[in-house]
Amino acid sequence: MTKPSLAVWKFASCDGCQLSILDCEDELLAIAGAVDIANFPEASREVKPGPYTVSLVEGSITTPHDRERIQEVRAQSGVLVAIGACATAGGIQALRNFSDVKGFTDAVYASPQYISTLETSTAISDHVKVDFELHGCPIDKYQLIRVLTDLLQGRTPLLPSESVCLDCKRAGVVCVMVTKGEPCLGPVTHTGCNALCPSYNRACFGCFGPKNTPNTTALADRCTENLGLEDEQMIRLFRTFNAGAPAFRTESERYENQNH
Amino acid sequence: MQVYRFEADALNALIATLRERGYKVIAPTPMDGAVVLGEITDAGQLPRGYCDEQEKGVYRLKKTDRDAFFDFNVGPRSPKRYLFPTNHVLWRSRQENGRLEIYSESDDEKPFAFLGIRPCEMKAVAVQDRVLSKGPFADRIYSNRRQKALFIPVDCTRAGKTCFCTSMGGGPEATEGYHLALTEVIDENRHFFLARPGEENSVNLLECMQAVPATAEEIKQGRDLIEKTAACMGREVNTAGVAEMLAEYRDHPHWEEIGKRCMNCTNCTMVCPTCFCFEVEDHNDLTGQNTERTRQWDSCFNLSFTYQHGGSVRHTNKARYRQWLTHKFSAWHDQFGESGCVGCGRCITWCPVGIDVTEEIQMFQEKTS
Amino acid sequence: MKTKTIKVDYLARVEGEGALSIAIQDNKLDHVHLKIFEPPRFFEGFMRGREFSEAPDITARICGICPVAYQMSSAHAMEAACGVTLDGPLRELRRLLYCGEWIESHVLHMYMLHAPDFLGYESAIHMAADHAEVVKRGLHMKKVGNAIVNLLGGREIHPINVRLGGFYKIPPLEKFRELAEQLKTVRDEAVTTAQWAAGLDFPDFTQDYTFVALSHPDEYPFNEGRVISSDGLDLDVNDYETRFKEQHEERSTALHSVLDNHITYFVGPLARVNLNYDQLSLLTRQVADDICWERGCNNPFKSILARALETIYACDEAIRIIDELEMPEAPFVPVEPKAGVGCAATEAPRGILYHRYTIDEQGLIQNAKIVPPTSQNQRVIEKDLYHFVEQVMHEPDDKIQWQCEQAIRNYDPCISCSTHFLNLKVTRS
Amino acid sequence: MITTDVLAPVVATVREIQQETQDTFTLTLETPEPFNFKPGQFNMLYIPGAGEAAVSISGDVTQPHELIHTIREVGNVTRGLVALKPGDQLGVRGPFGRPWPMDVVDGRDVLVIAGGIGLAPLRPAVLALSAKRAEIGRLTVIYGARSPEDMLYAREFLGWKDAFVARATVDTASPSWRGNMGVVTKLISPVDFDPTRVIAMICGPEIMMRFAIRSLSALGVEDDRIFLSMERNMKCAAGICGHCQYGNYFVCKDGPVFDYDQVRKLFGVKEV
Ligand SMILES: Cc1cc2nc3c(=O)[nH]c(=O)nc-3n(C[C@H](O)[C@H](O)[C@H](O)COP(=O)(O)OP(=O)(O)OC[C@H]3O[C@@H](n4cnc5c(N)ncnc54)[C@H](O)[C@@H]3O)c2cc1C
Ligand code: SF4
Ligand code: SF4
Ligand code: SF4
Repeated sequence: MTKPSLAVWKFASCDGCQLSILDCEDELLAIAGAVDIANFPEASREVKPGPYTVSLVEGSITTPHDRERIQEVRAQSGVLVAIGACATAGGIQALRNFSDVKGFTDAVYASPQYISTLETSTAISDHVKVDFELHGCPIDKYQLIRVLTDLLQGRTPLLPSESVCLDCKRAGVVCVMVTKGEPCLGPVTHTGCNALCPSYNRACFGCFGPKNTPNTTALADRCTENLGLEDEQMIRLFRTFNAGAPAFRTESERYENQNH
Repeated sequence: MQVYRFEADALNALIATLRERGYKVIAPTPMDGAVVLGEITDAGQLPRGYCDEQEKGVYRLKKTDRDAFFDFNVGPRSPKRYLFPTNHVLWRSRQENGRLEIYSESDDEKPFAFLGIRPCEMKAVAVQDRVLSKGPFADRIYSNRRQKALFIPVDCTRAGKTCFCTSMGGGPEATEGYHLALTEVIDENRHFFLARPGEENSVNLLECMQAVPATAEEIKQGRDLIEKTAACMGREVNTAGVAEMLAEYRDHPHWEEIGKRCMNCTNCTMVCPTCFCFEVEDHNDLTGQNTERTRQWDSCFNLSFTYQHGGSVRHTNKARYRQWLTHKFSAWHDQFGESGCVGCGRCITWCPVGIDVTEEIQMFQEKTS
Repeated sequence: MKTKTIKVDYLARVEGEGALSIAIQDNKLDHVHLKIFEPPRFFEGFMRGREFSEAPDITARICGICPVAYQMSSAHAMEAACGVTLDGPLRELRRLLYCGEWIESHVLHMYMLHAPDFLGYESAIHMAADHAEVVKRGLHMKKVGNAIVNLLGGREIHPINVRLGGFYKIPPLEKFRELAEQLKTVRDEAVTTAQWAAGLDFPDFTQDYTFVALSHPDEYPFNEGRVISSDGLDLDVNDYETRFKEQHEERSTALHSVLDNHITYFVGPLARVNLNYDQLSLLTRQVADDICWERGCNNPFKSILARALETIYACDEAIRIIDELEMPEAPFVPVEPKAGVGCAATEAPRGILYHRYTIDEQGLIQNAKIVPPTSQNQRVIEKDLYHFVEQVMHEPDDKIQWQCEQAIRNYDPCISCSTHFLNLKVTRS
Repeated sequence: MITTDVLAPVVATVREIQQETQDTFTLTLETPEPFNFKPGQFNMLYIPGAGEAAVSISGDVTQPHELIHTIREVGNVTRGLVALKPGDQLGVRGPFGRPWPMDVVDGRDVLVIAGGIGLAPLRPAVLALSAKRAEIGRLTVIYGARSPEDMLYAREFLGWKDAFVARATVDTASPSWRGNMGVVTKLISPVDFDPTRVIAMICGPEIMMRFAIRSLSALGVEDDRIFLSMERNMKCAAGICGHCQYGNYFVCKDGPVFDYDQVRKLFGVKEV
């Protein structure tokens, strides 16, 4: 039996999510034993031709060229897994979606005329069919191993999409929102990090994106009505690494348009 | 029954004795801005000189000018965390060429001695007993840990603003299941504990603290404190007819209103000392040969909780909140012959948006009367 | 006329996307272009209007390989703007965190990205088939480097525990002590690494370089120091932009940095070791002697040795910090916003990382400028390639290609960082 | 000390696997001990790595050495189950749940109504009822499937037709289909049973059960003589994981079989 093949693709991103694979120090050689790492430029010069059994796609679509390239990736992939906040929600670079990209280009580059970019940074699923989304900025490497294990054994990966609070309480962490009055996105954020921030005494800033059925409005109301946050702060709270995720985007726009 | 008295300083001897007898001592201790249950090895780790201020969605730990050990109410953790661990391996299996072997995981946790837990928490243990060890099937891990555990609750001599144990019959005095129940008495001159040995023969625990029979005066001092506490509960529920009302009004528009405020974040169920729902999960290695099956706390607020092929039964916030409240205050009576709520107030304090069960019940009572 | 082009469309084993193109005409080199096509992400642009306290979390996302560097530079720049300086255990803990990132990043580069070039493997995974022990050693070292970042930062990629003024929470002392034990093993492995790396075949290639690095009178530089060079530059960080300027070239989404408008310079481990040799720990210097390390080494291929030496140093330093560690009174000191400008440069594993911010009295960011190491090295990489290709021009294309890639990897370029980067293309005639 | 663990399965071996329809299979298992169960009870079947699924026992109560399950492939566990080959092993816990009311059928007509995979939990009841034909009144089985190709136990069903009243209907069929078309409730006819005495047993999608109940009620069948089998997410099947709660019941231990009188109030409410 031939080994299933794995390809790793990069679009606009910081490389952190794919680095998670190399950070599986204990499991890396086992992974390499279980799958044929056929295309992973960050780790290997060798590029084997597709099709690939599983493709991991990191990064968001921000250039006309990438918009074409993702179609090719899809065509060559059996199962396509979008990894990380960039690939699932447009990433931090989706902040451009809320303002004028030209302003940004002018601010950063002395000769902006050389820069070719799209107006928006968008998730992979906005362009092609995505079979599974792995959340996080960055993804959690243990979740990645679970997803790969499931896919290799022919199962549909199933990761919880409930709130960070669930893991926060399971871990016995003391709630930062209730004890310190800090605006915590945990109640509306997707689990996967084991409530990392609260366990370090800080409020969750939503790097895993919205949970299933998030009630962002109830949280935002509490923040502004009881915790003394200003509208501008609410906008910033929802606009970080998952600013482009629909639930977070809608909530920030509600504040921007003053209809709350 | 004989009531004893020992000096406050003797707590350390008690902790040492419990440890000598092989117990892990679980007691309140300050951590990250709250009094939580945790393993302690020394009385110095008790939250001496701390009190908590609780309101809906708010908890603040404060320093007091008193030297009391137990001057606070309940924190976010309860004995449930120990008797019914949050995450636990149920069994492991090995699969090779179609053959399957299943190895049950033994639970080699040391027995727990709960020191300084609250009467409502004692009551909550009794409520969980009915679910997890007294039904047609018993949970092995819970039942074994429960049987081996030792309980030394301390009566409440101060009521929290979110407490309503008197409404639910949970406190403020420990009445059942304990090995030794303590009342802390502190005034300008004295600082001592009253001790009531429970049904089980636990008088021998008193020796290490050099306890002596308490005087009538001392006993009265303790009694007064408890009575005063009972008289100033932070909250209240008129339980008459609540079970019937909630079962009757499953379609009431008020559910919709709560649904708008509830974030289905699961905090209330996680902190509730009686909530028992769990989830099981398999973890494989990359070869697929070795599997570990674990279970962890779950919550009826989760979308996946009612997932069946095709979708979740309770997909709206409103339905999930209704399930929770109705289960606690209504269905529990049918299922286990008592209420699922002991009035500890945790779900009120630890709800990040401050939803208050007592207020919601009252609201239903007003809207349906 | 015969023109021949060698193209590497997608540079492997570097972080981010870049390409290289070499044109050879009548056996004479026509041009060498390093092209960076990493899509622009506009960090400086969207930092405007954000809160000063958000800078460490946001800028970390520039690079998944060296997020700690971004957190350190941004935190120090903001603290400078607000007039706060960290000392005592908090300052030491920040150094410790950086040690973790250096170990992790250097080991990743040495074992997984660079060593396969020397030994002729496509990747460390291919290399593992014949050198399992070597690769496993690398993985173990990397794991412990990551464990430092994990403990103190919360996670290895985009740590969450760094804040202005210090940390959100300081883990308990015993956890650090456990790490120190593991670090002792890794230090031994780092010594073995240096000895092993010294035995590799280095192309005979040296150039005249202007090395630039931070320098501090009392310590090997991590988080602070003056900007010095092998040509006598000695600059306060606040004056960095008076001498260093960035230029933007068409073929790239990255900016190139030059010194005094024309000087190409070299940052990173080789520059640091050359400029700060005496600050290395005794053990590091002993190992350097053992492996016959030449002071002022100017063979960029030997950067792998510089990394190995710095890895020993980082282990030593981490162990020292933990041994002497006292718990700070509070995990952070308060930092109140103050309108003004703050600059900071810290030593990322790949070289100097400079940040400058202007903030208003509420702490909102008015302006941000970030100069990553890779954009500082880009010109020196091209220059190296230019001279290196001349040396190897007679070789078959696939060999030129591989060797050029190796020459680029000497710098451990992090293209994602350059925000603003590689395909090889050789055109021959 | 409690040593038996209700959550730990025993290992069973696949003796046979038979394809029923395109997506449904019947597994015959061997267990170390004879497996005594009552019609309507179910087991938790375990595939390592995928987890457990509640599956009704579809076999004959008089044959406790062969454990039969009919499974429709819908997700990870069921996919794992249908991938088993004879000789492969899996985990089994059970039997769980309240069975069909076999103790009240004597002397009465019995009406069995099944929709789709709902016939699987009813098969043991049909087999037991048909074995005691002498003690009960008239036996009627009516069964609705999506199409003729989706009918379970198709050959066996033909035998039932010879022994008692057994009718099938389908939603869609090719023109060659000679049988009934349309919803299963259309086949409910008071000619087959005495509405004042009949015991009805229903299993199928909730919507189908709702319509069946409405028809029966219209004929005057009392609520406490209508029995239905419910389905909810289950993790333990022992009444301790909380998942299968349905109003004040646990489907795993108070059900899965309920009489309609018990659940009438809940049946009309959404998302219970
Ligand atoms: C009493 C009873 C008897 C039954 N009898 C039979 C029978 O005889 N034959 C038969 O074929 N079926 C029967 N079923 C139904 C059978 O149990 C389910 O079809 C089976 O559990 C499906 O398991 P699965 O893993 O294949 O599918 P899935 O539905 O994919 O997964 C099952 C579990 O995974 C989780 N899950 C999967 N997807 C999601 C998601 N998107 N979101 C959240 N969580 C998810 C849920 O926790 C769920 O419990 C019976 C059910 C009950 C309750
Ligand atoms: S700290 Fe945040 S994540 Fe944790 S329980 Fe509180 S609100 Fe939820
Ligand atoms: S707590 Fe929130 S911000 Fe922190 S790691 Fe988890 S999801 Fe990200
Ligand atoms: S429902 Fe609320 S008050 Fe009642 S026991 Fe649970 S947490 Fe305490």
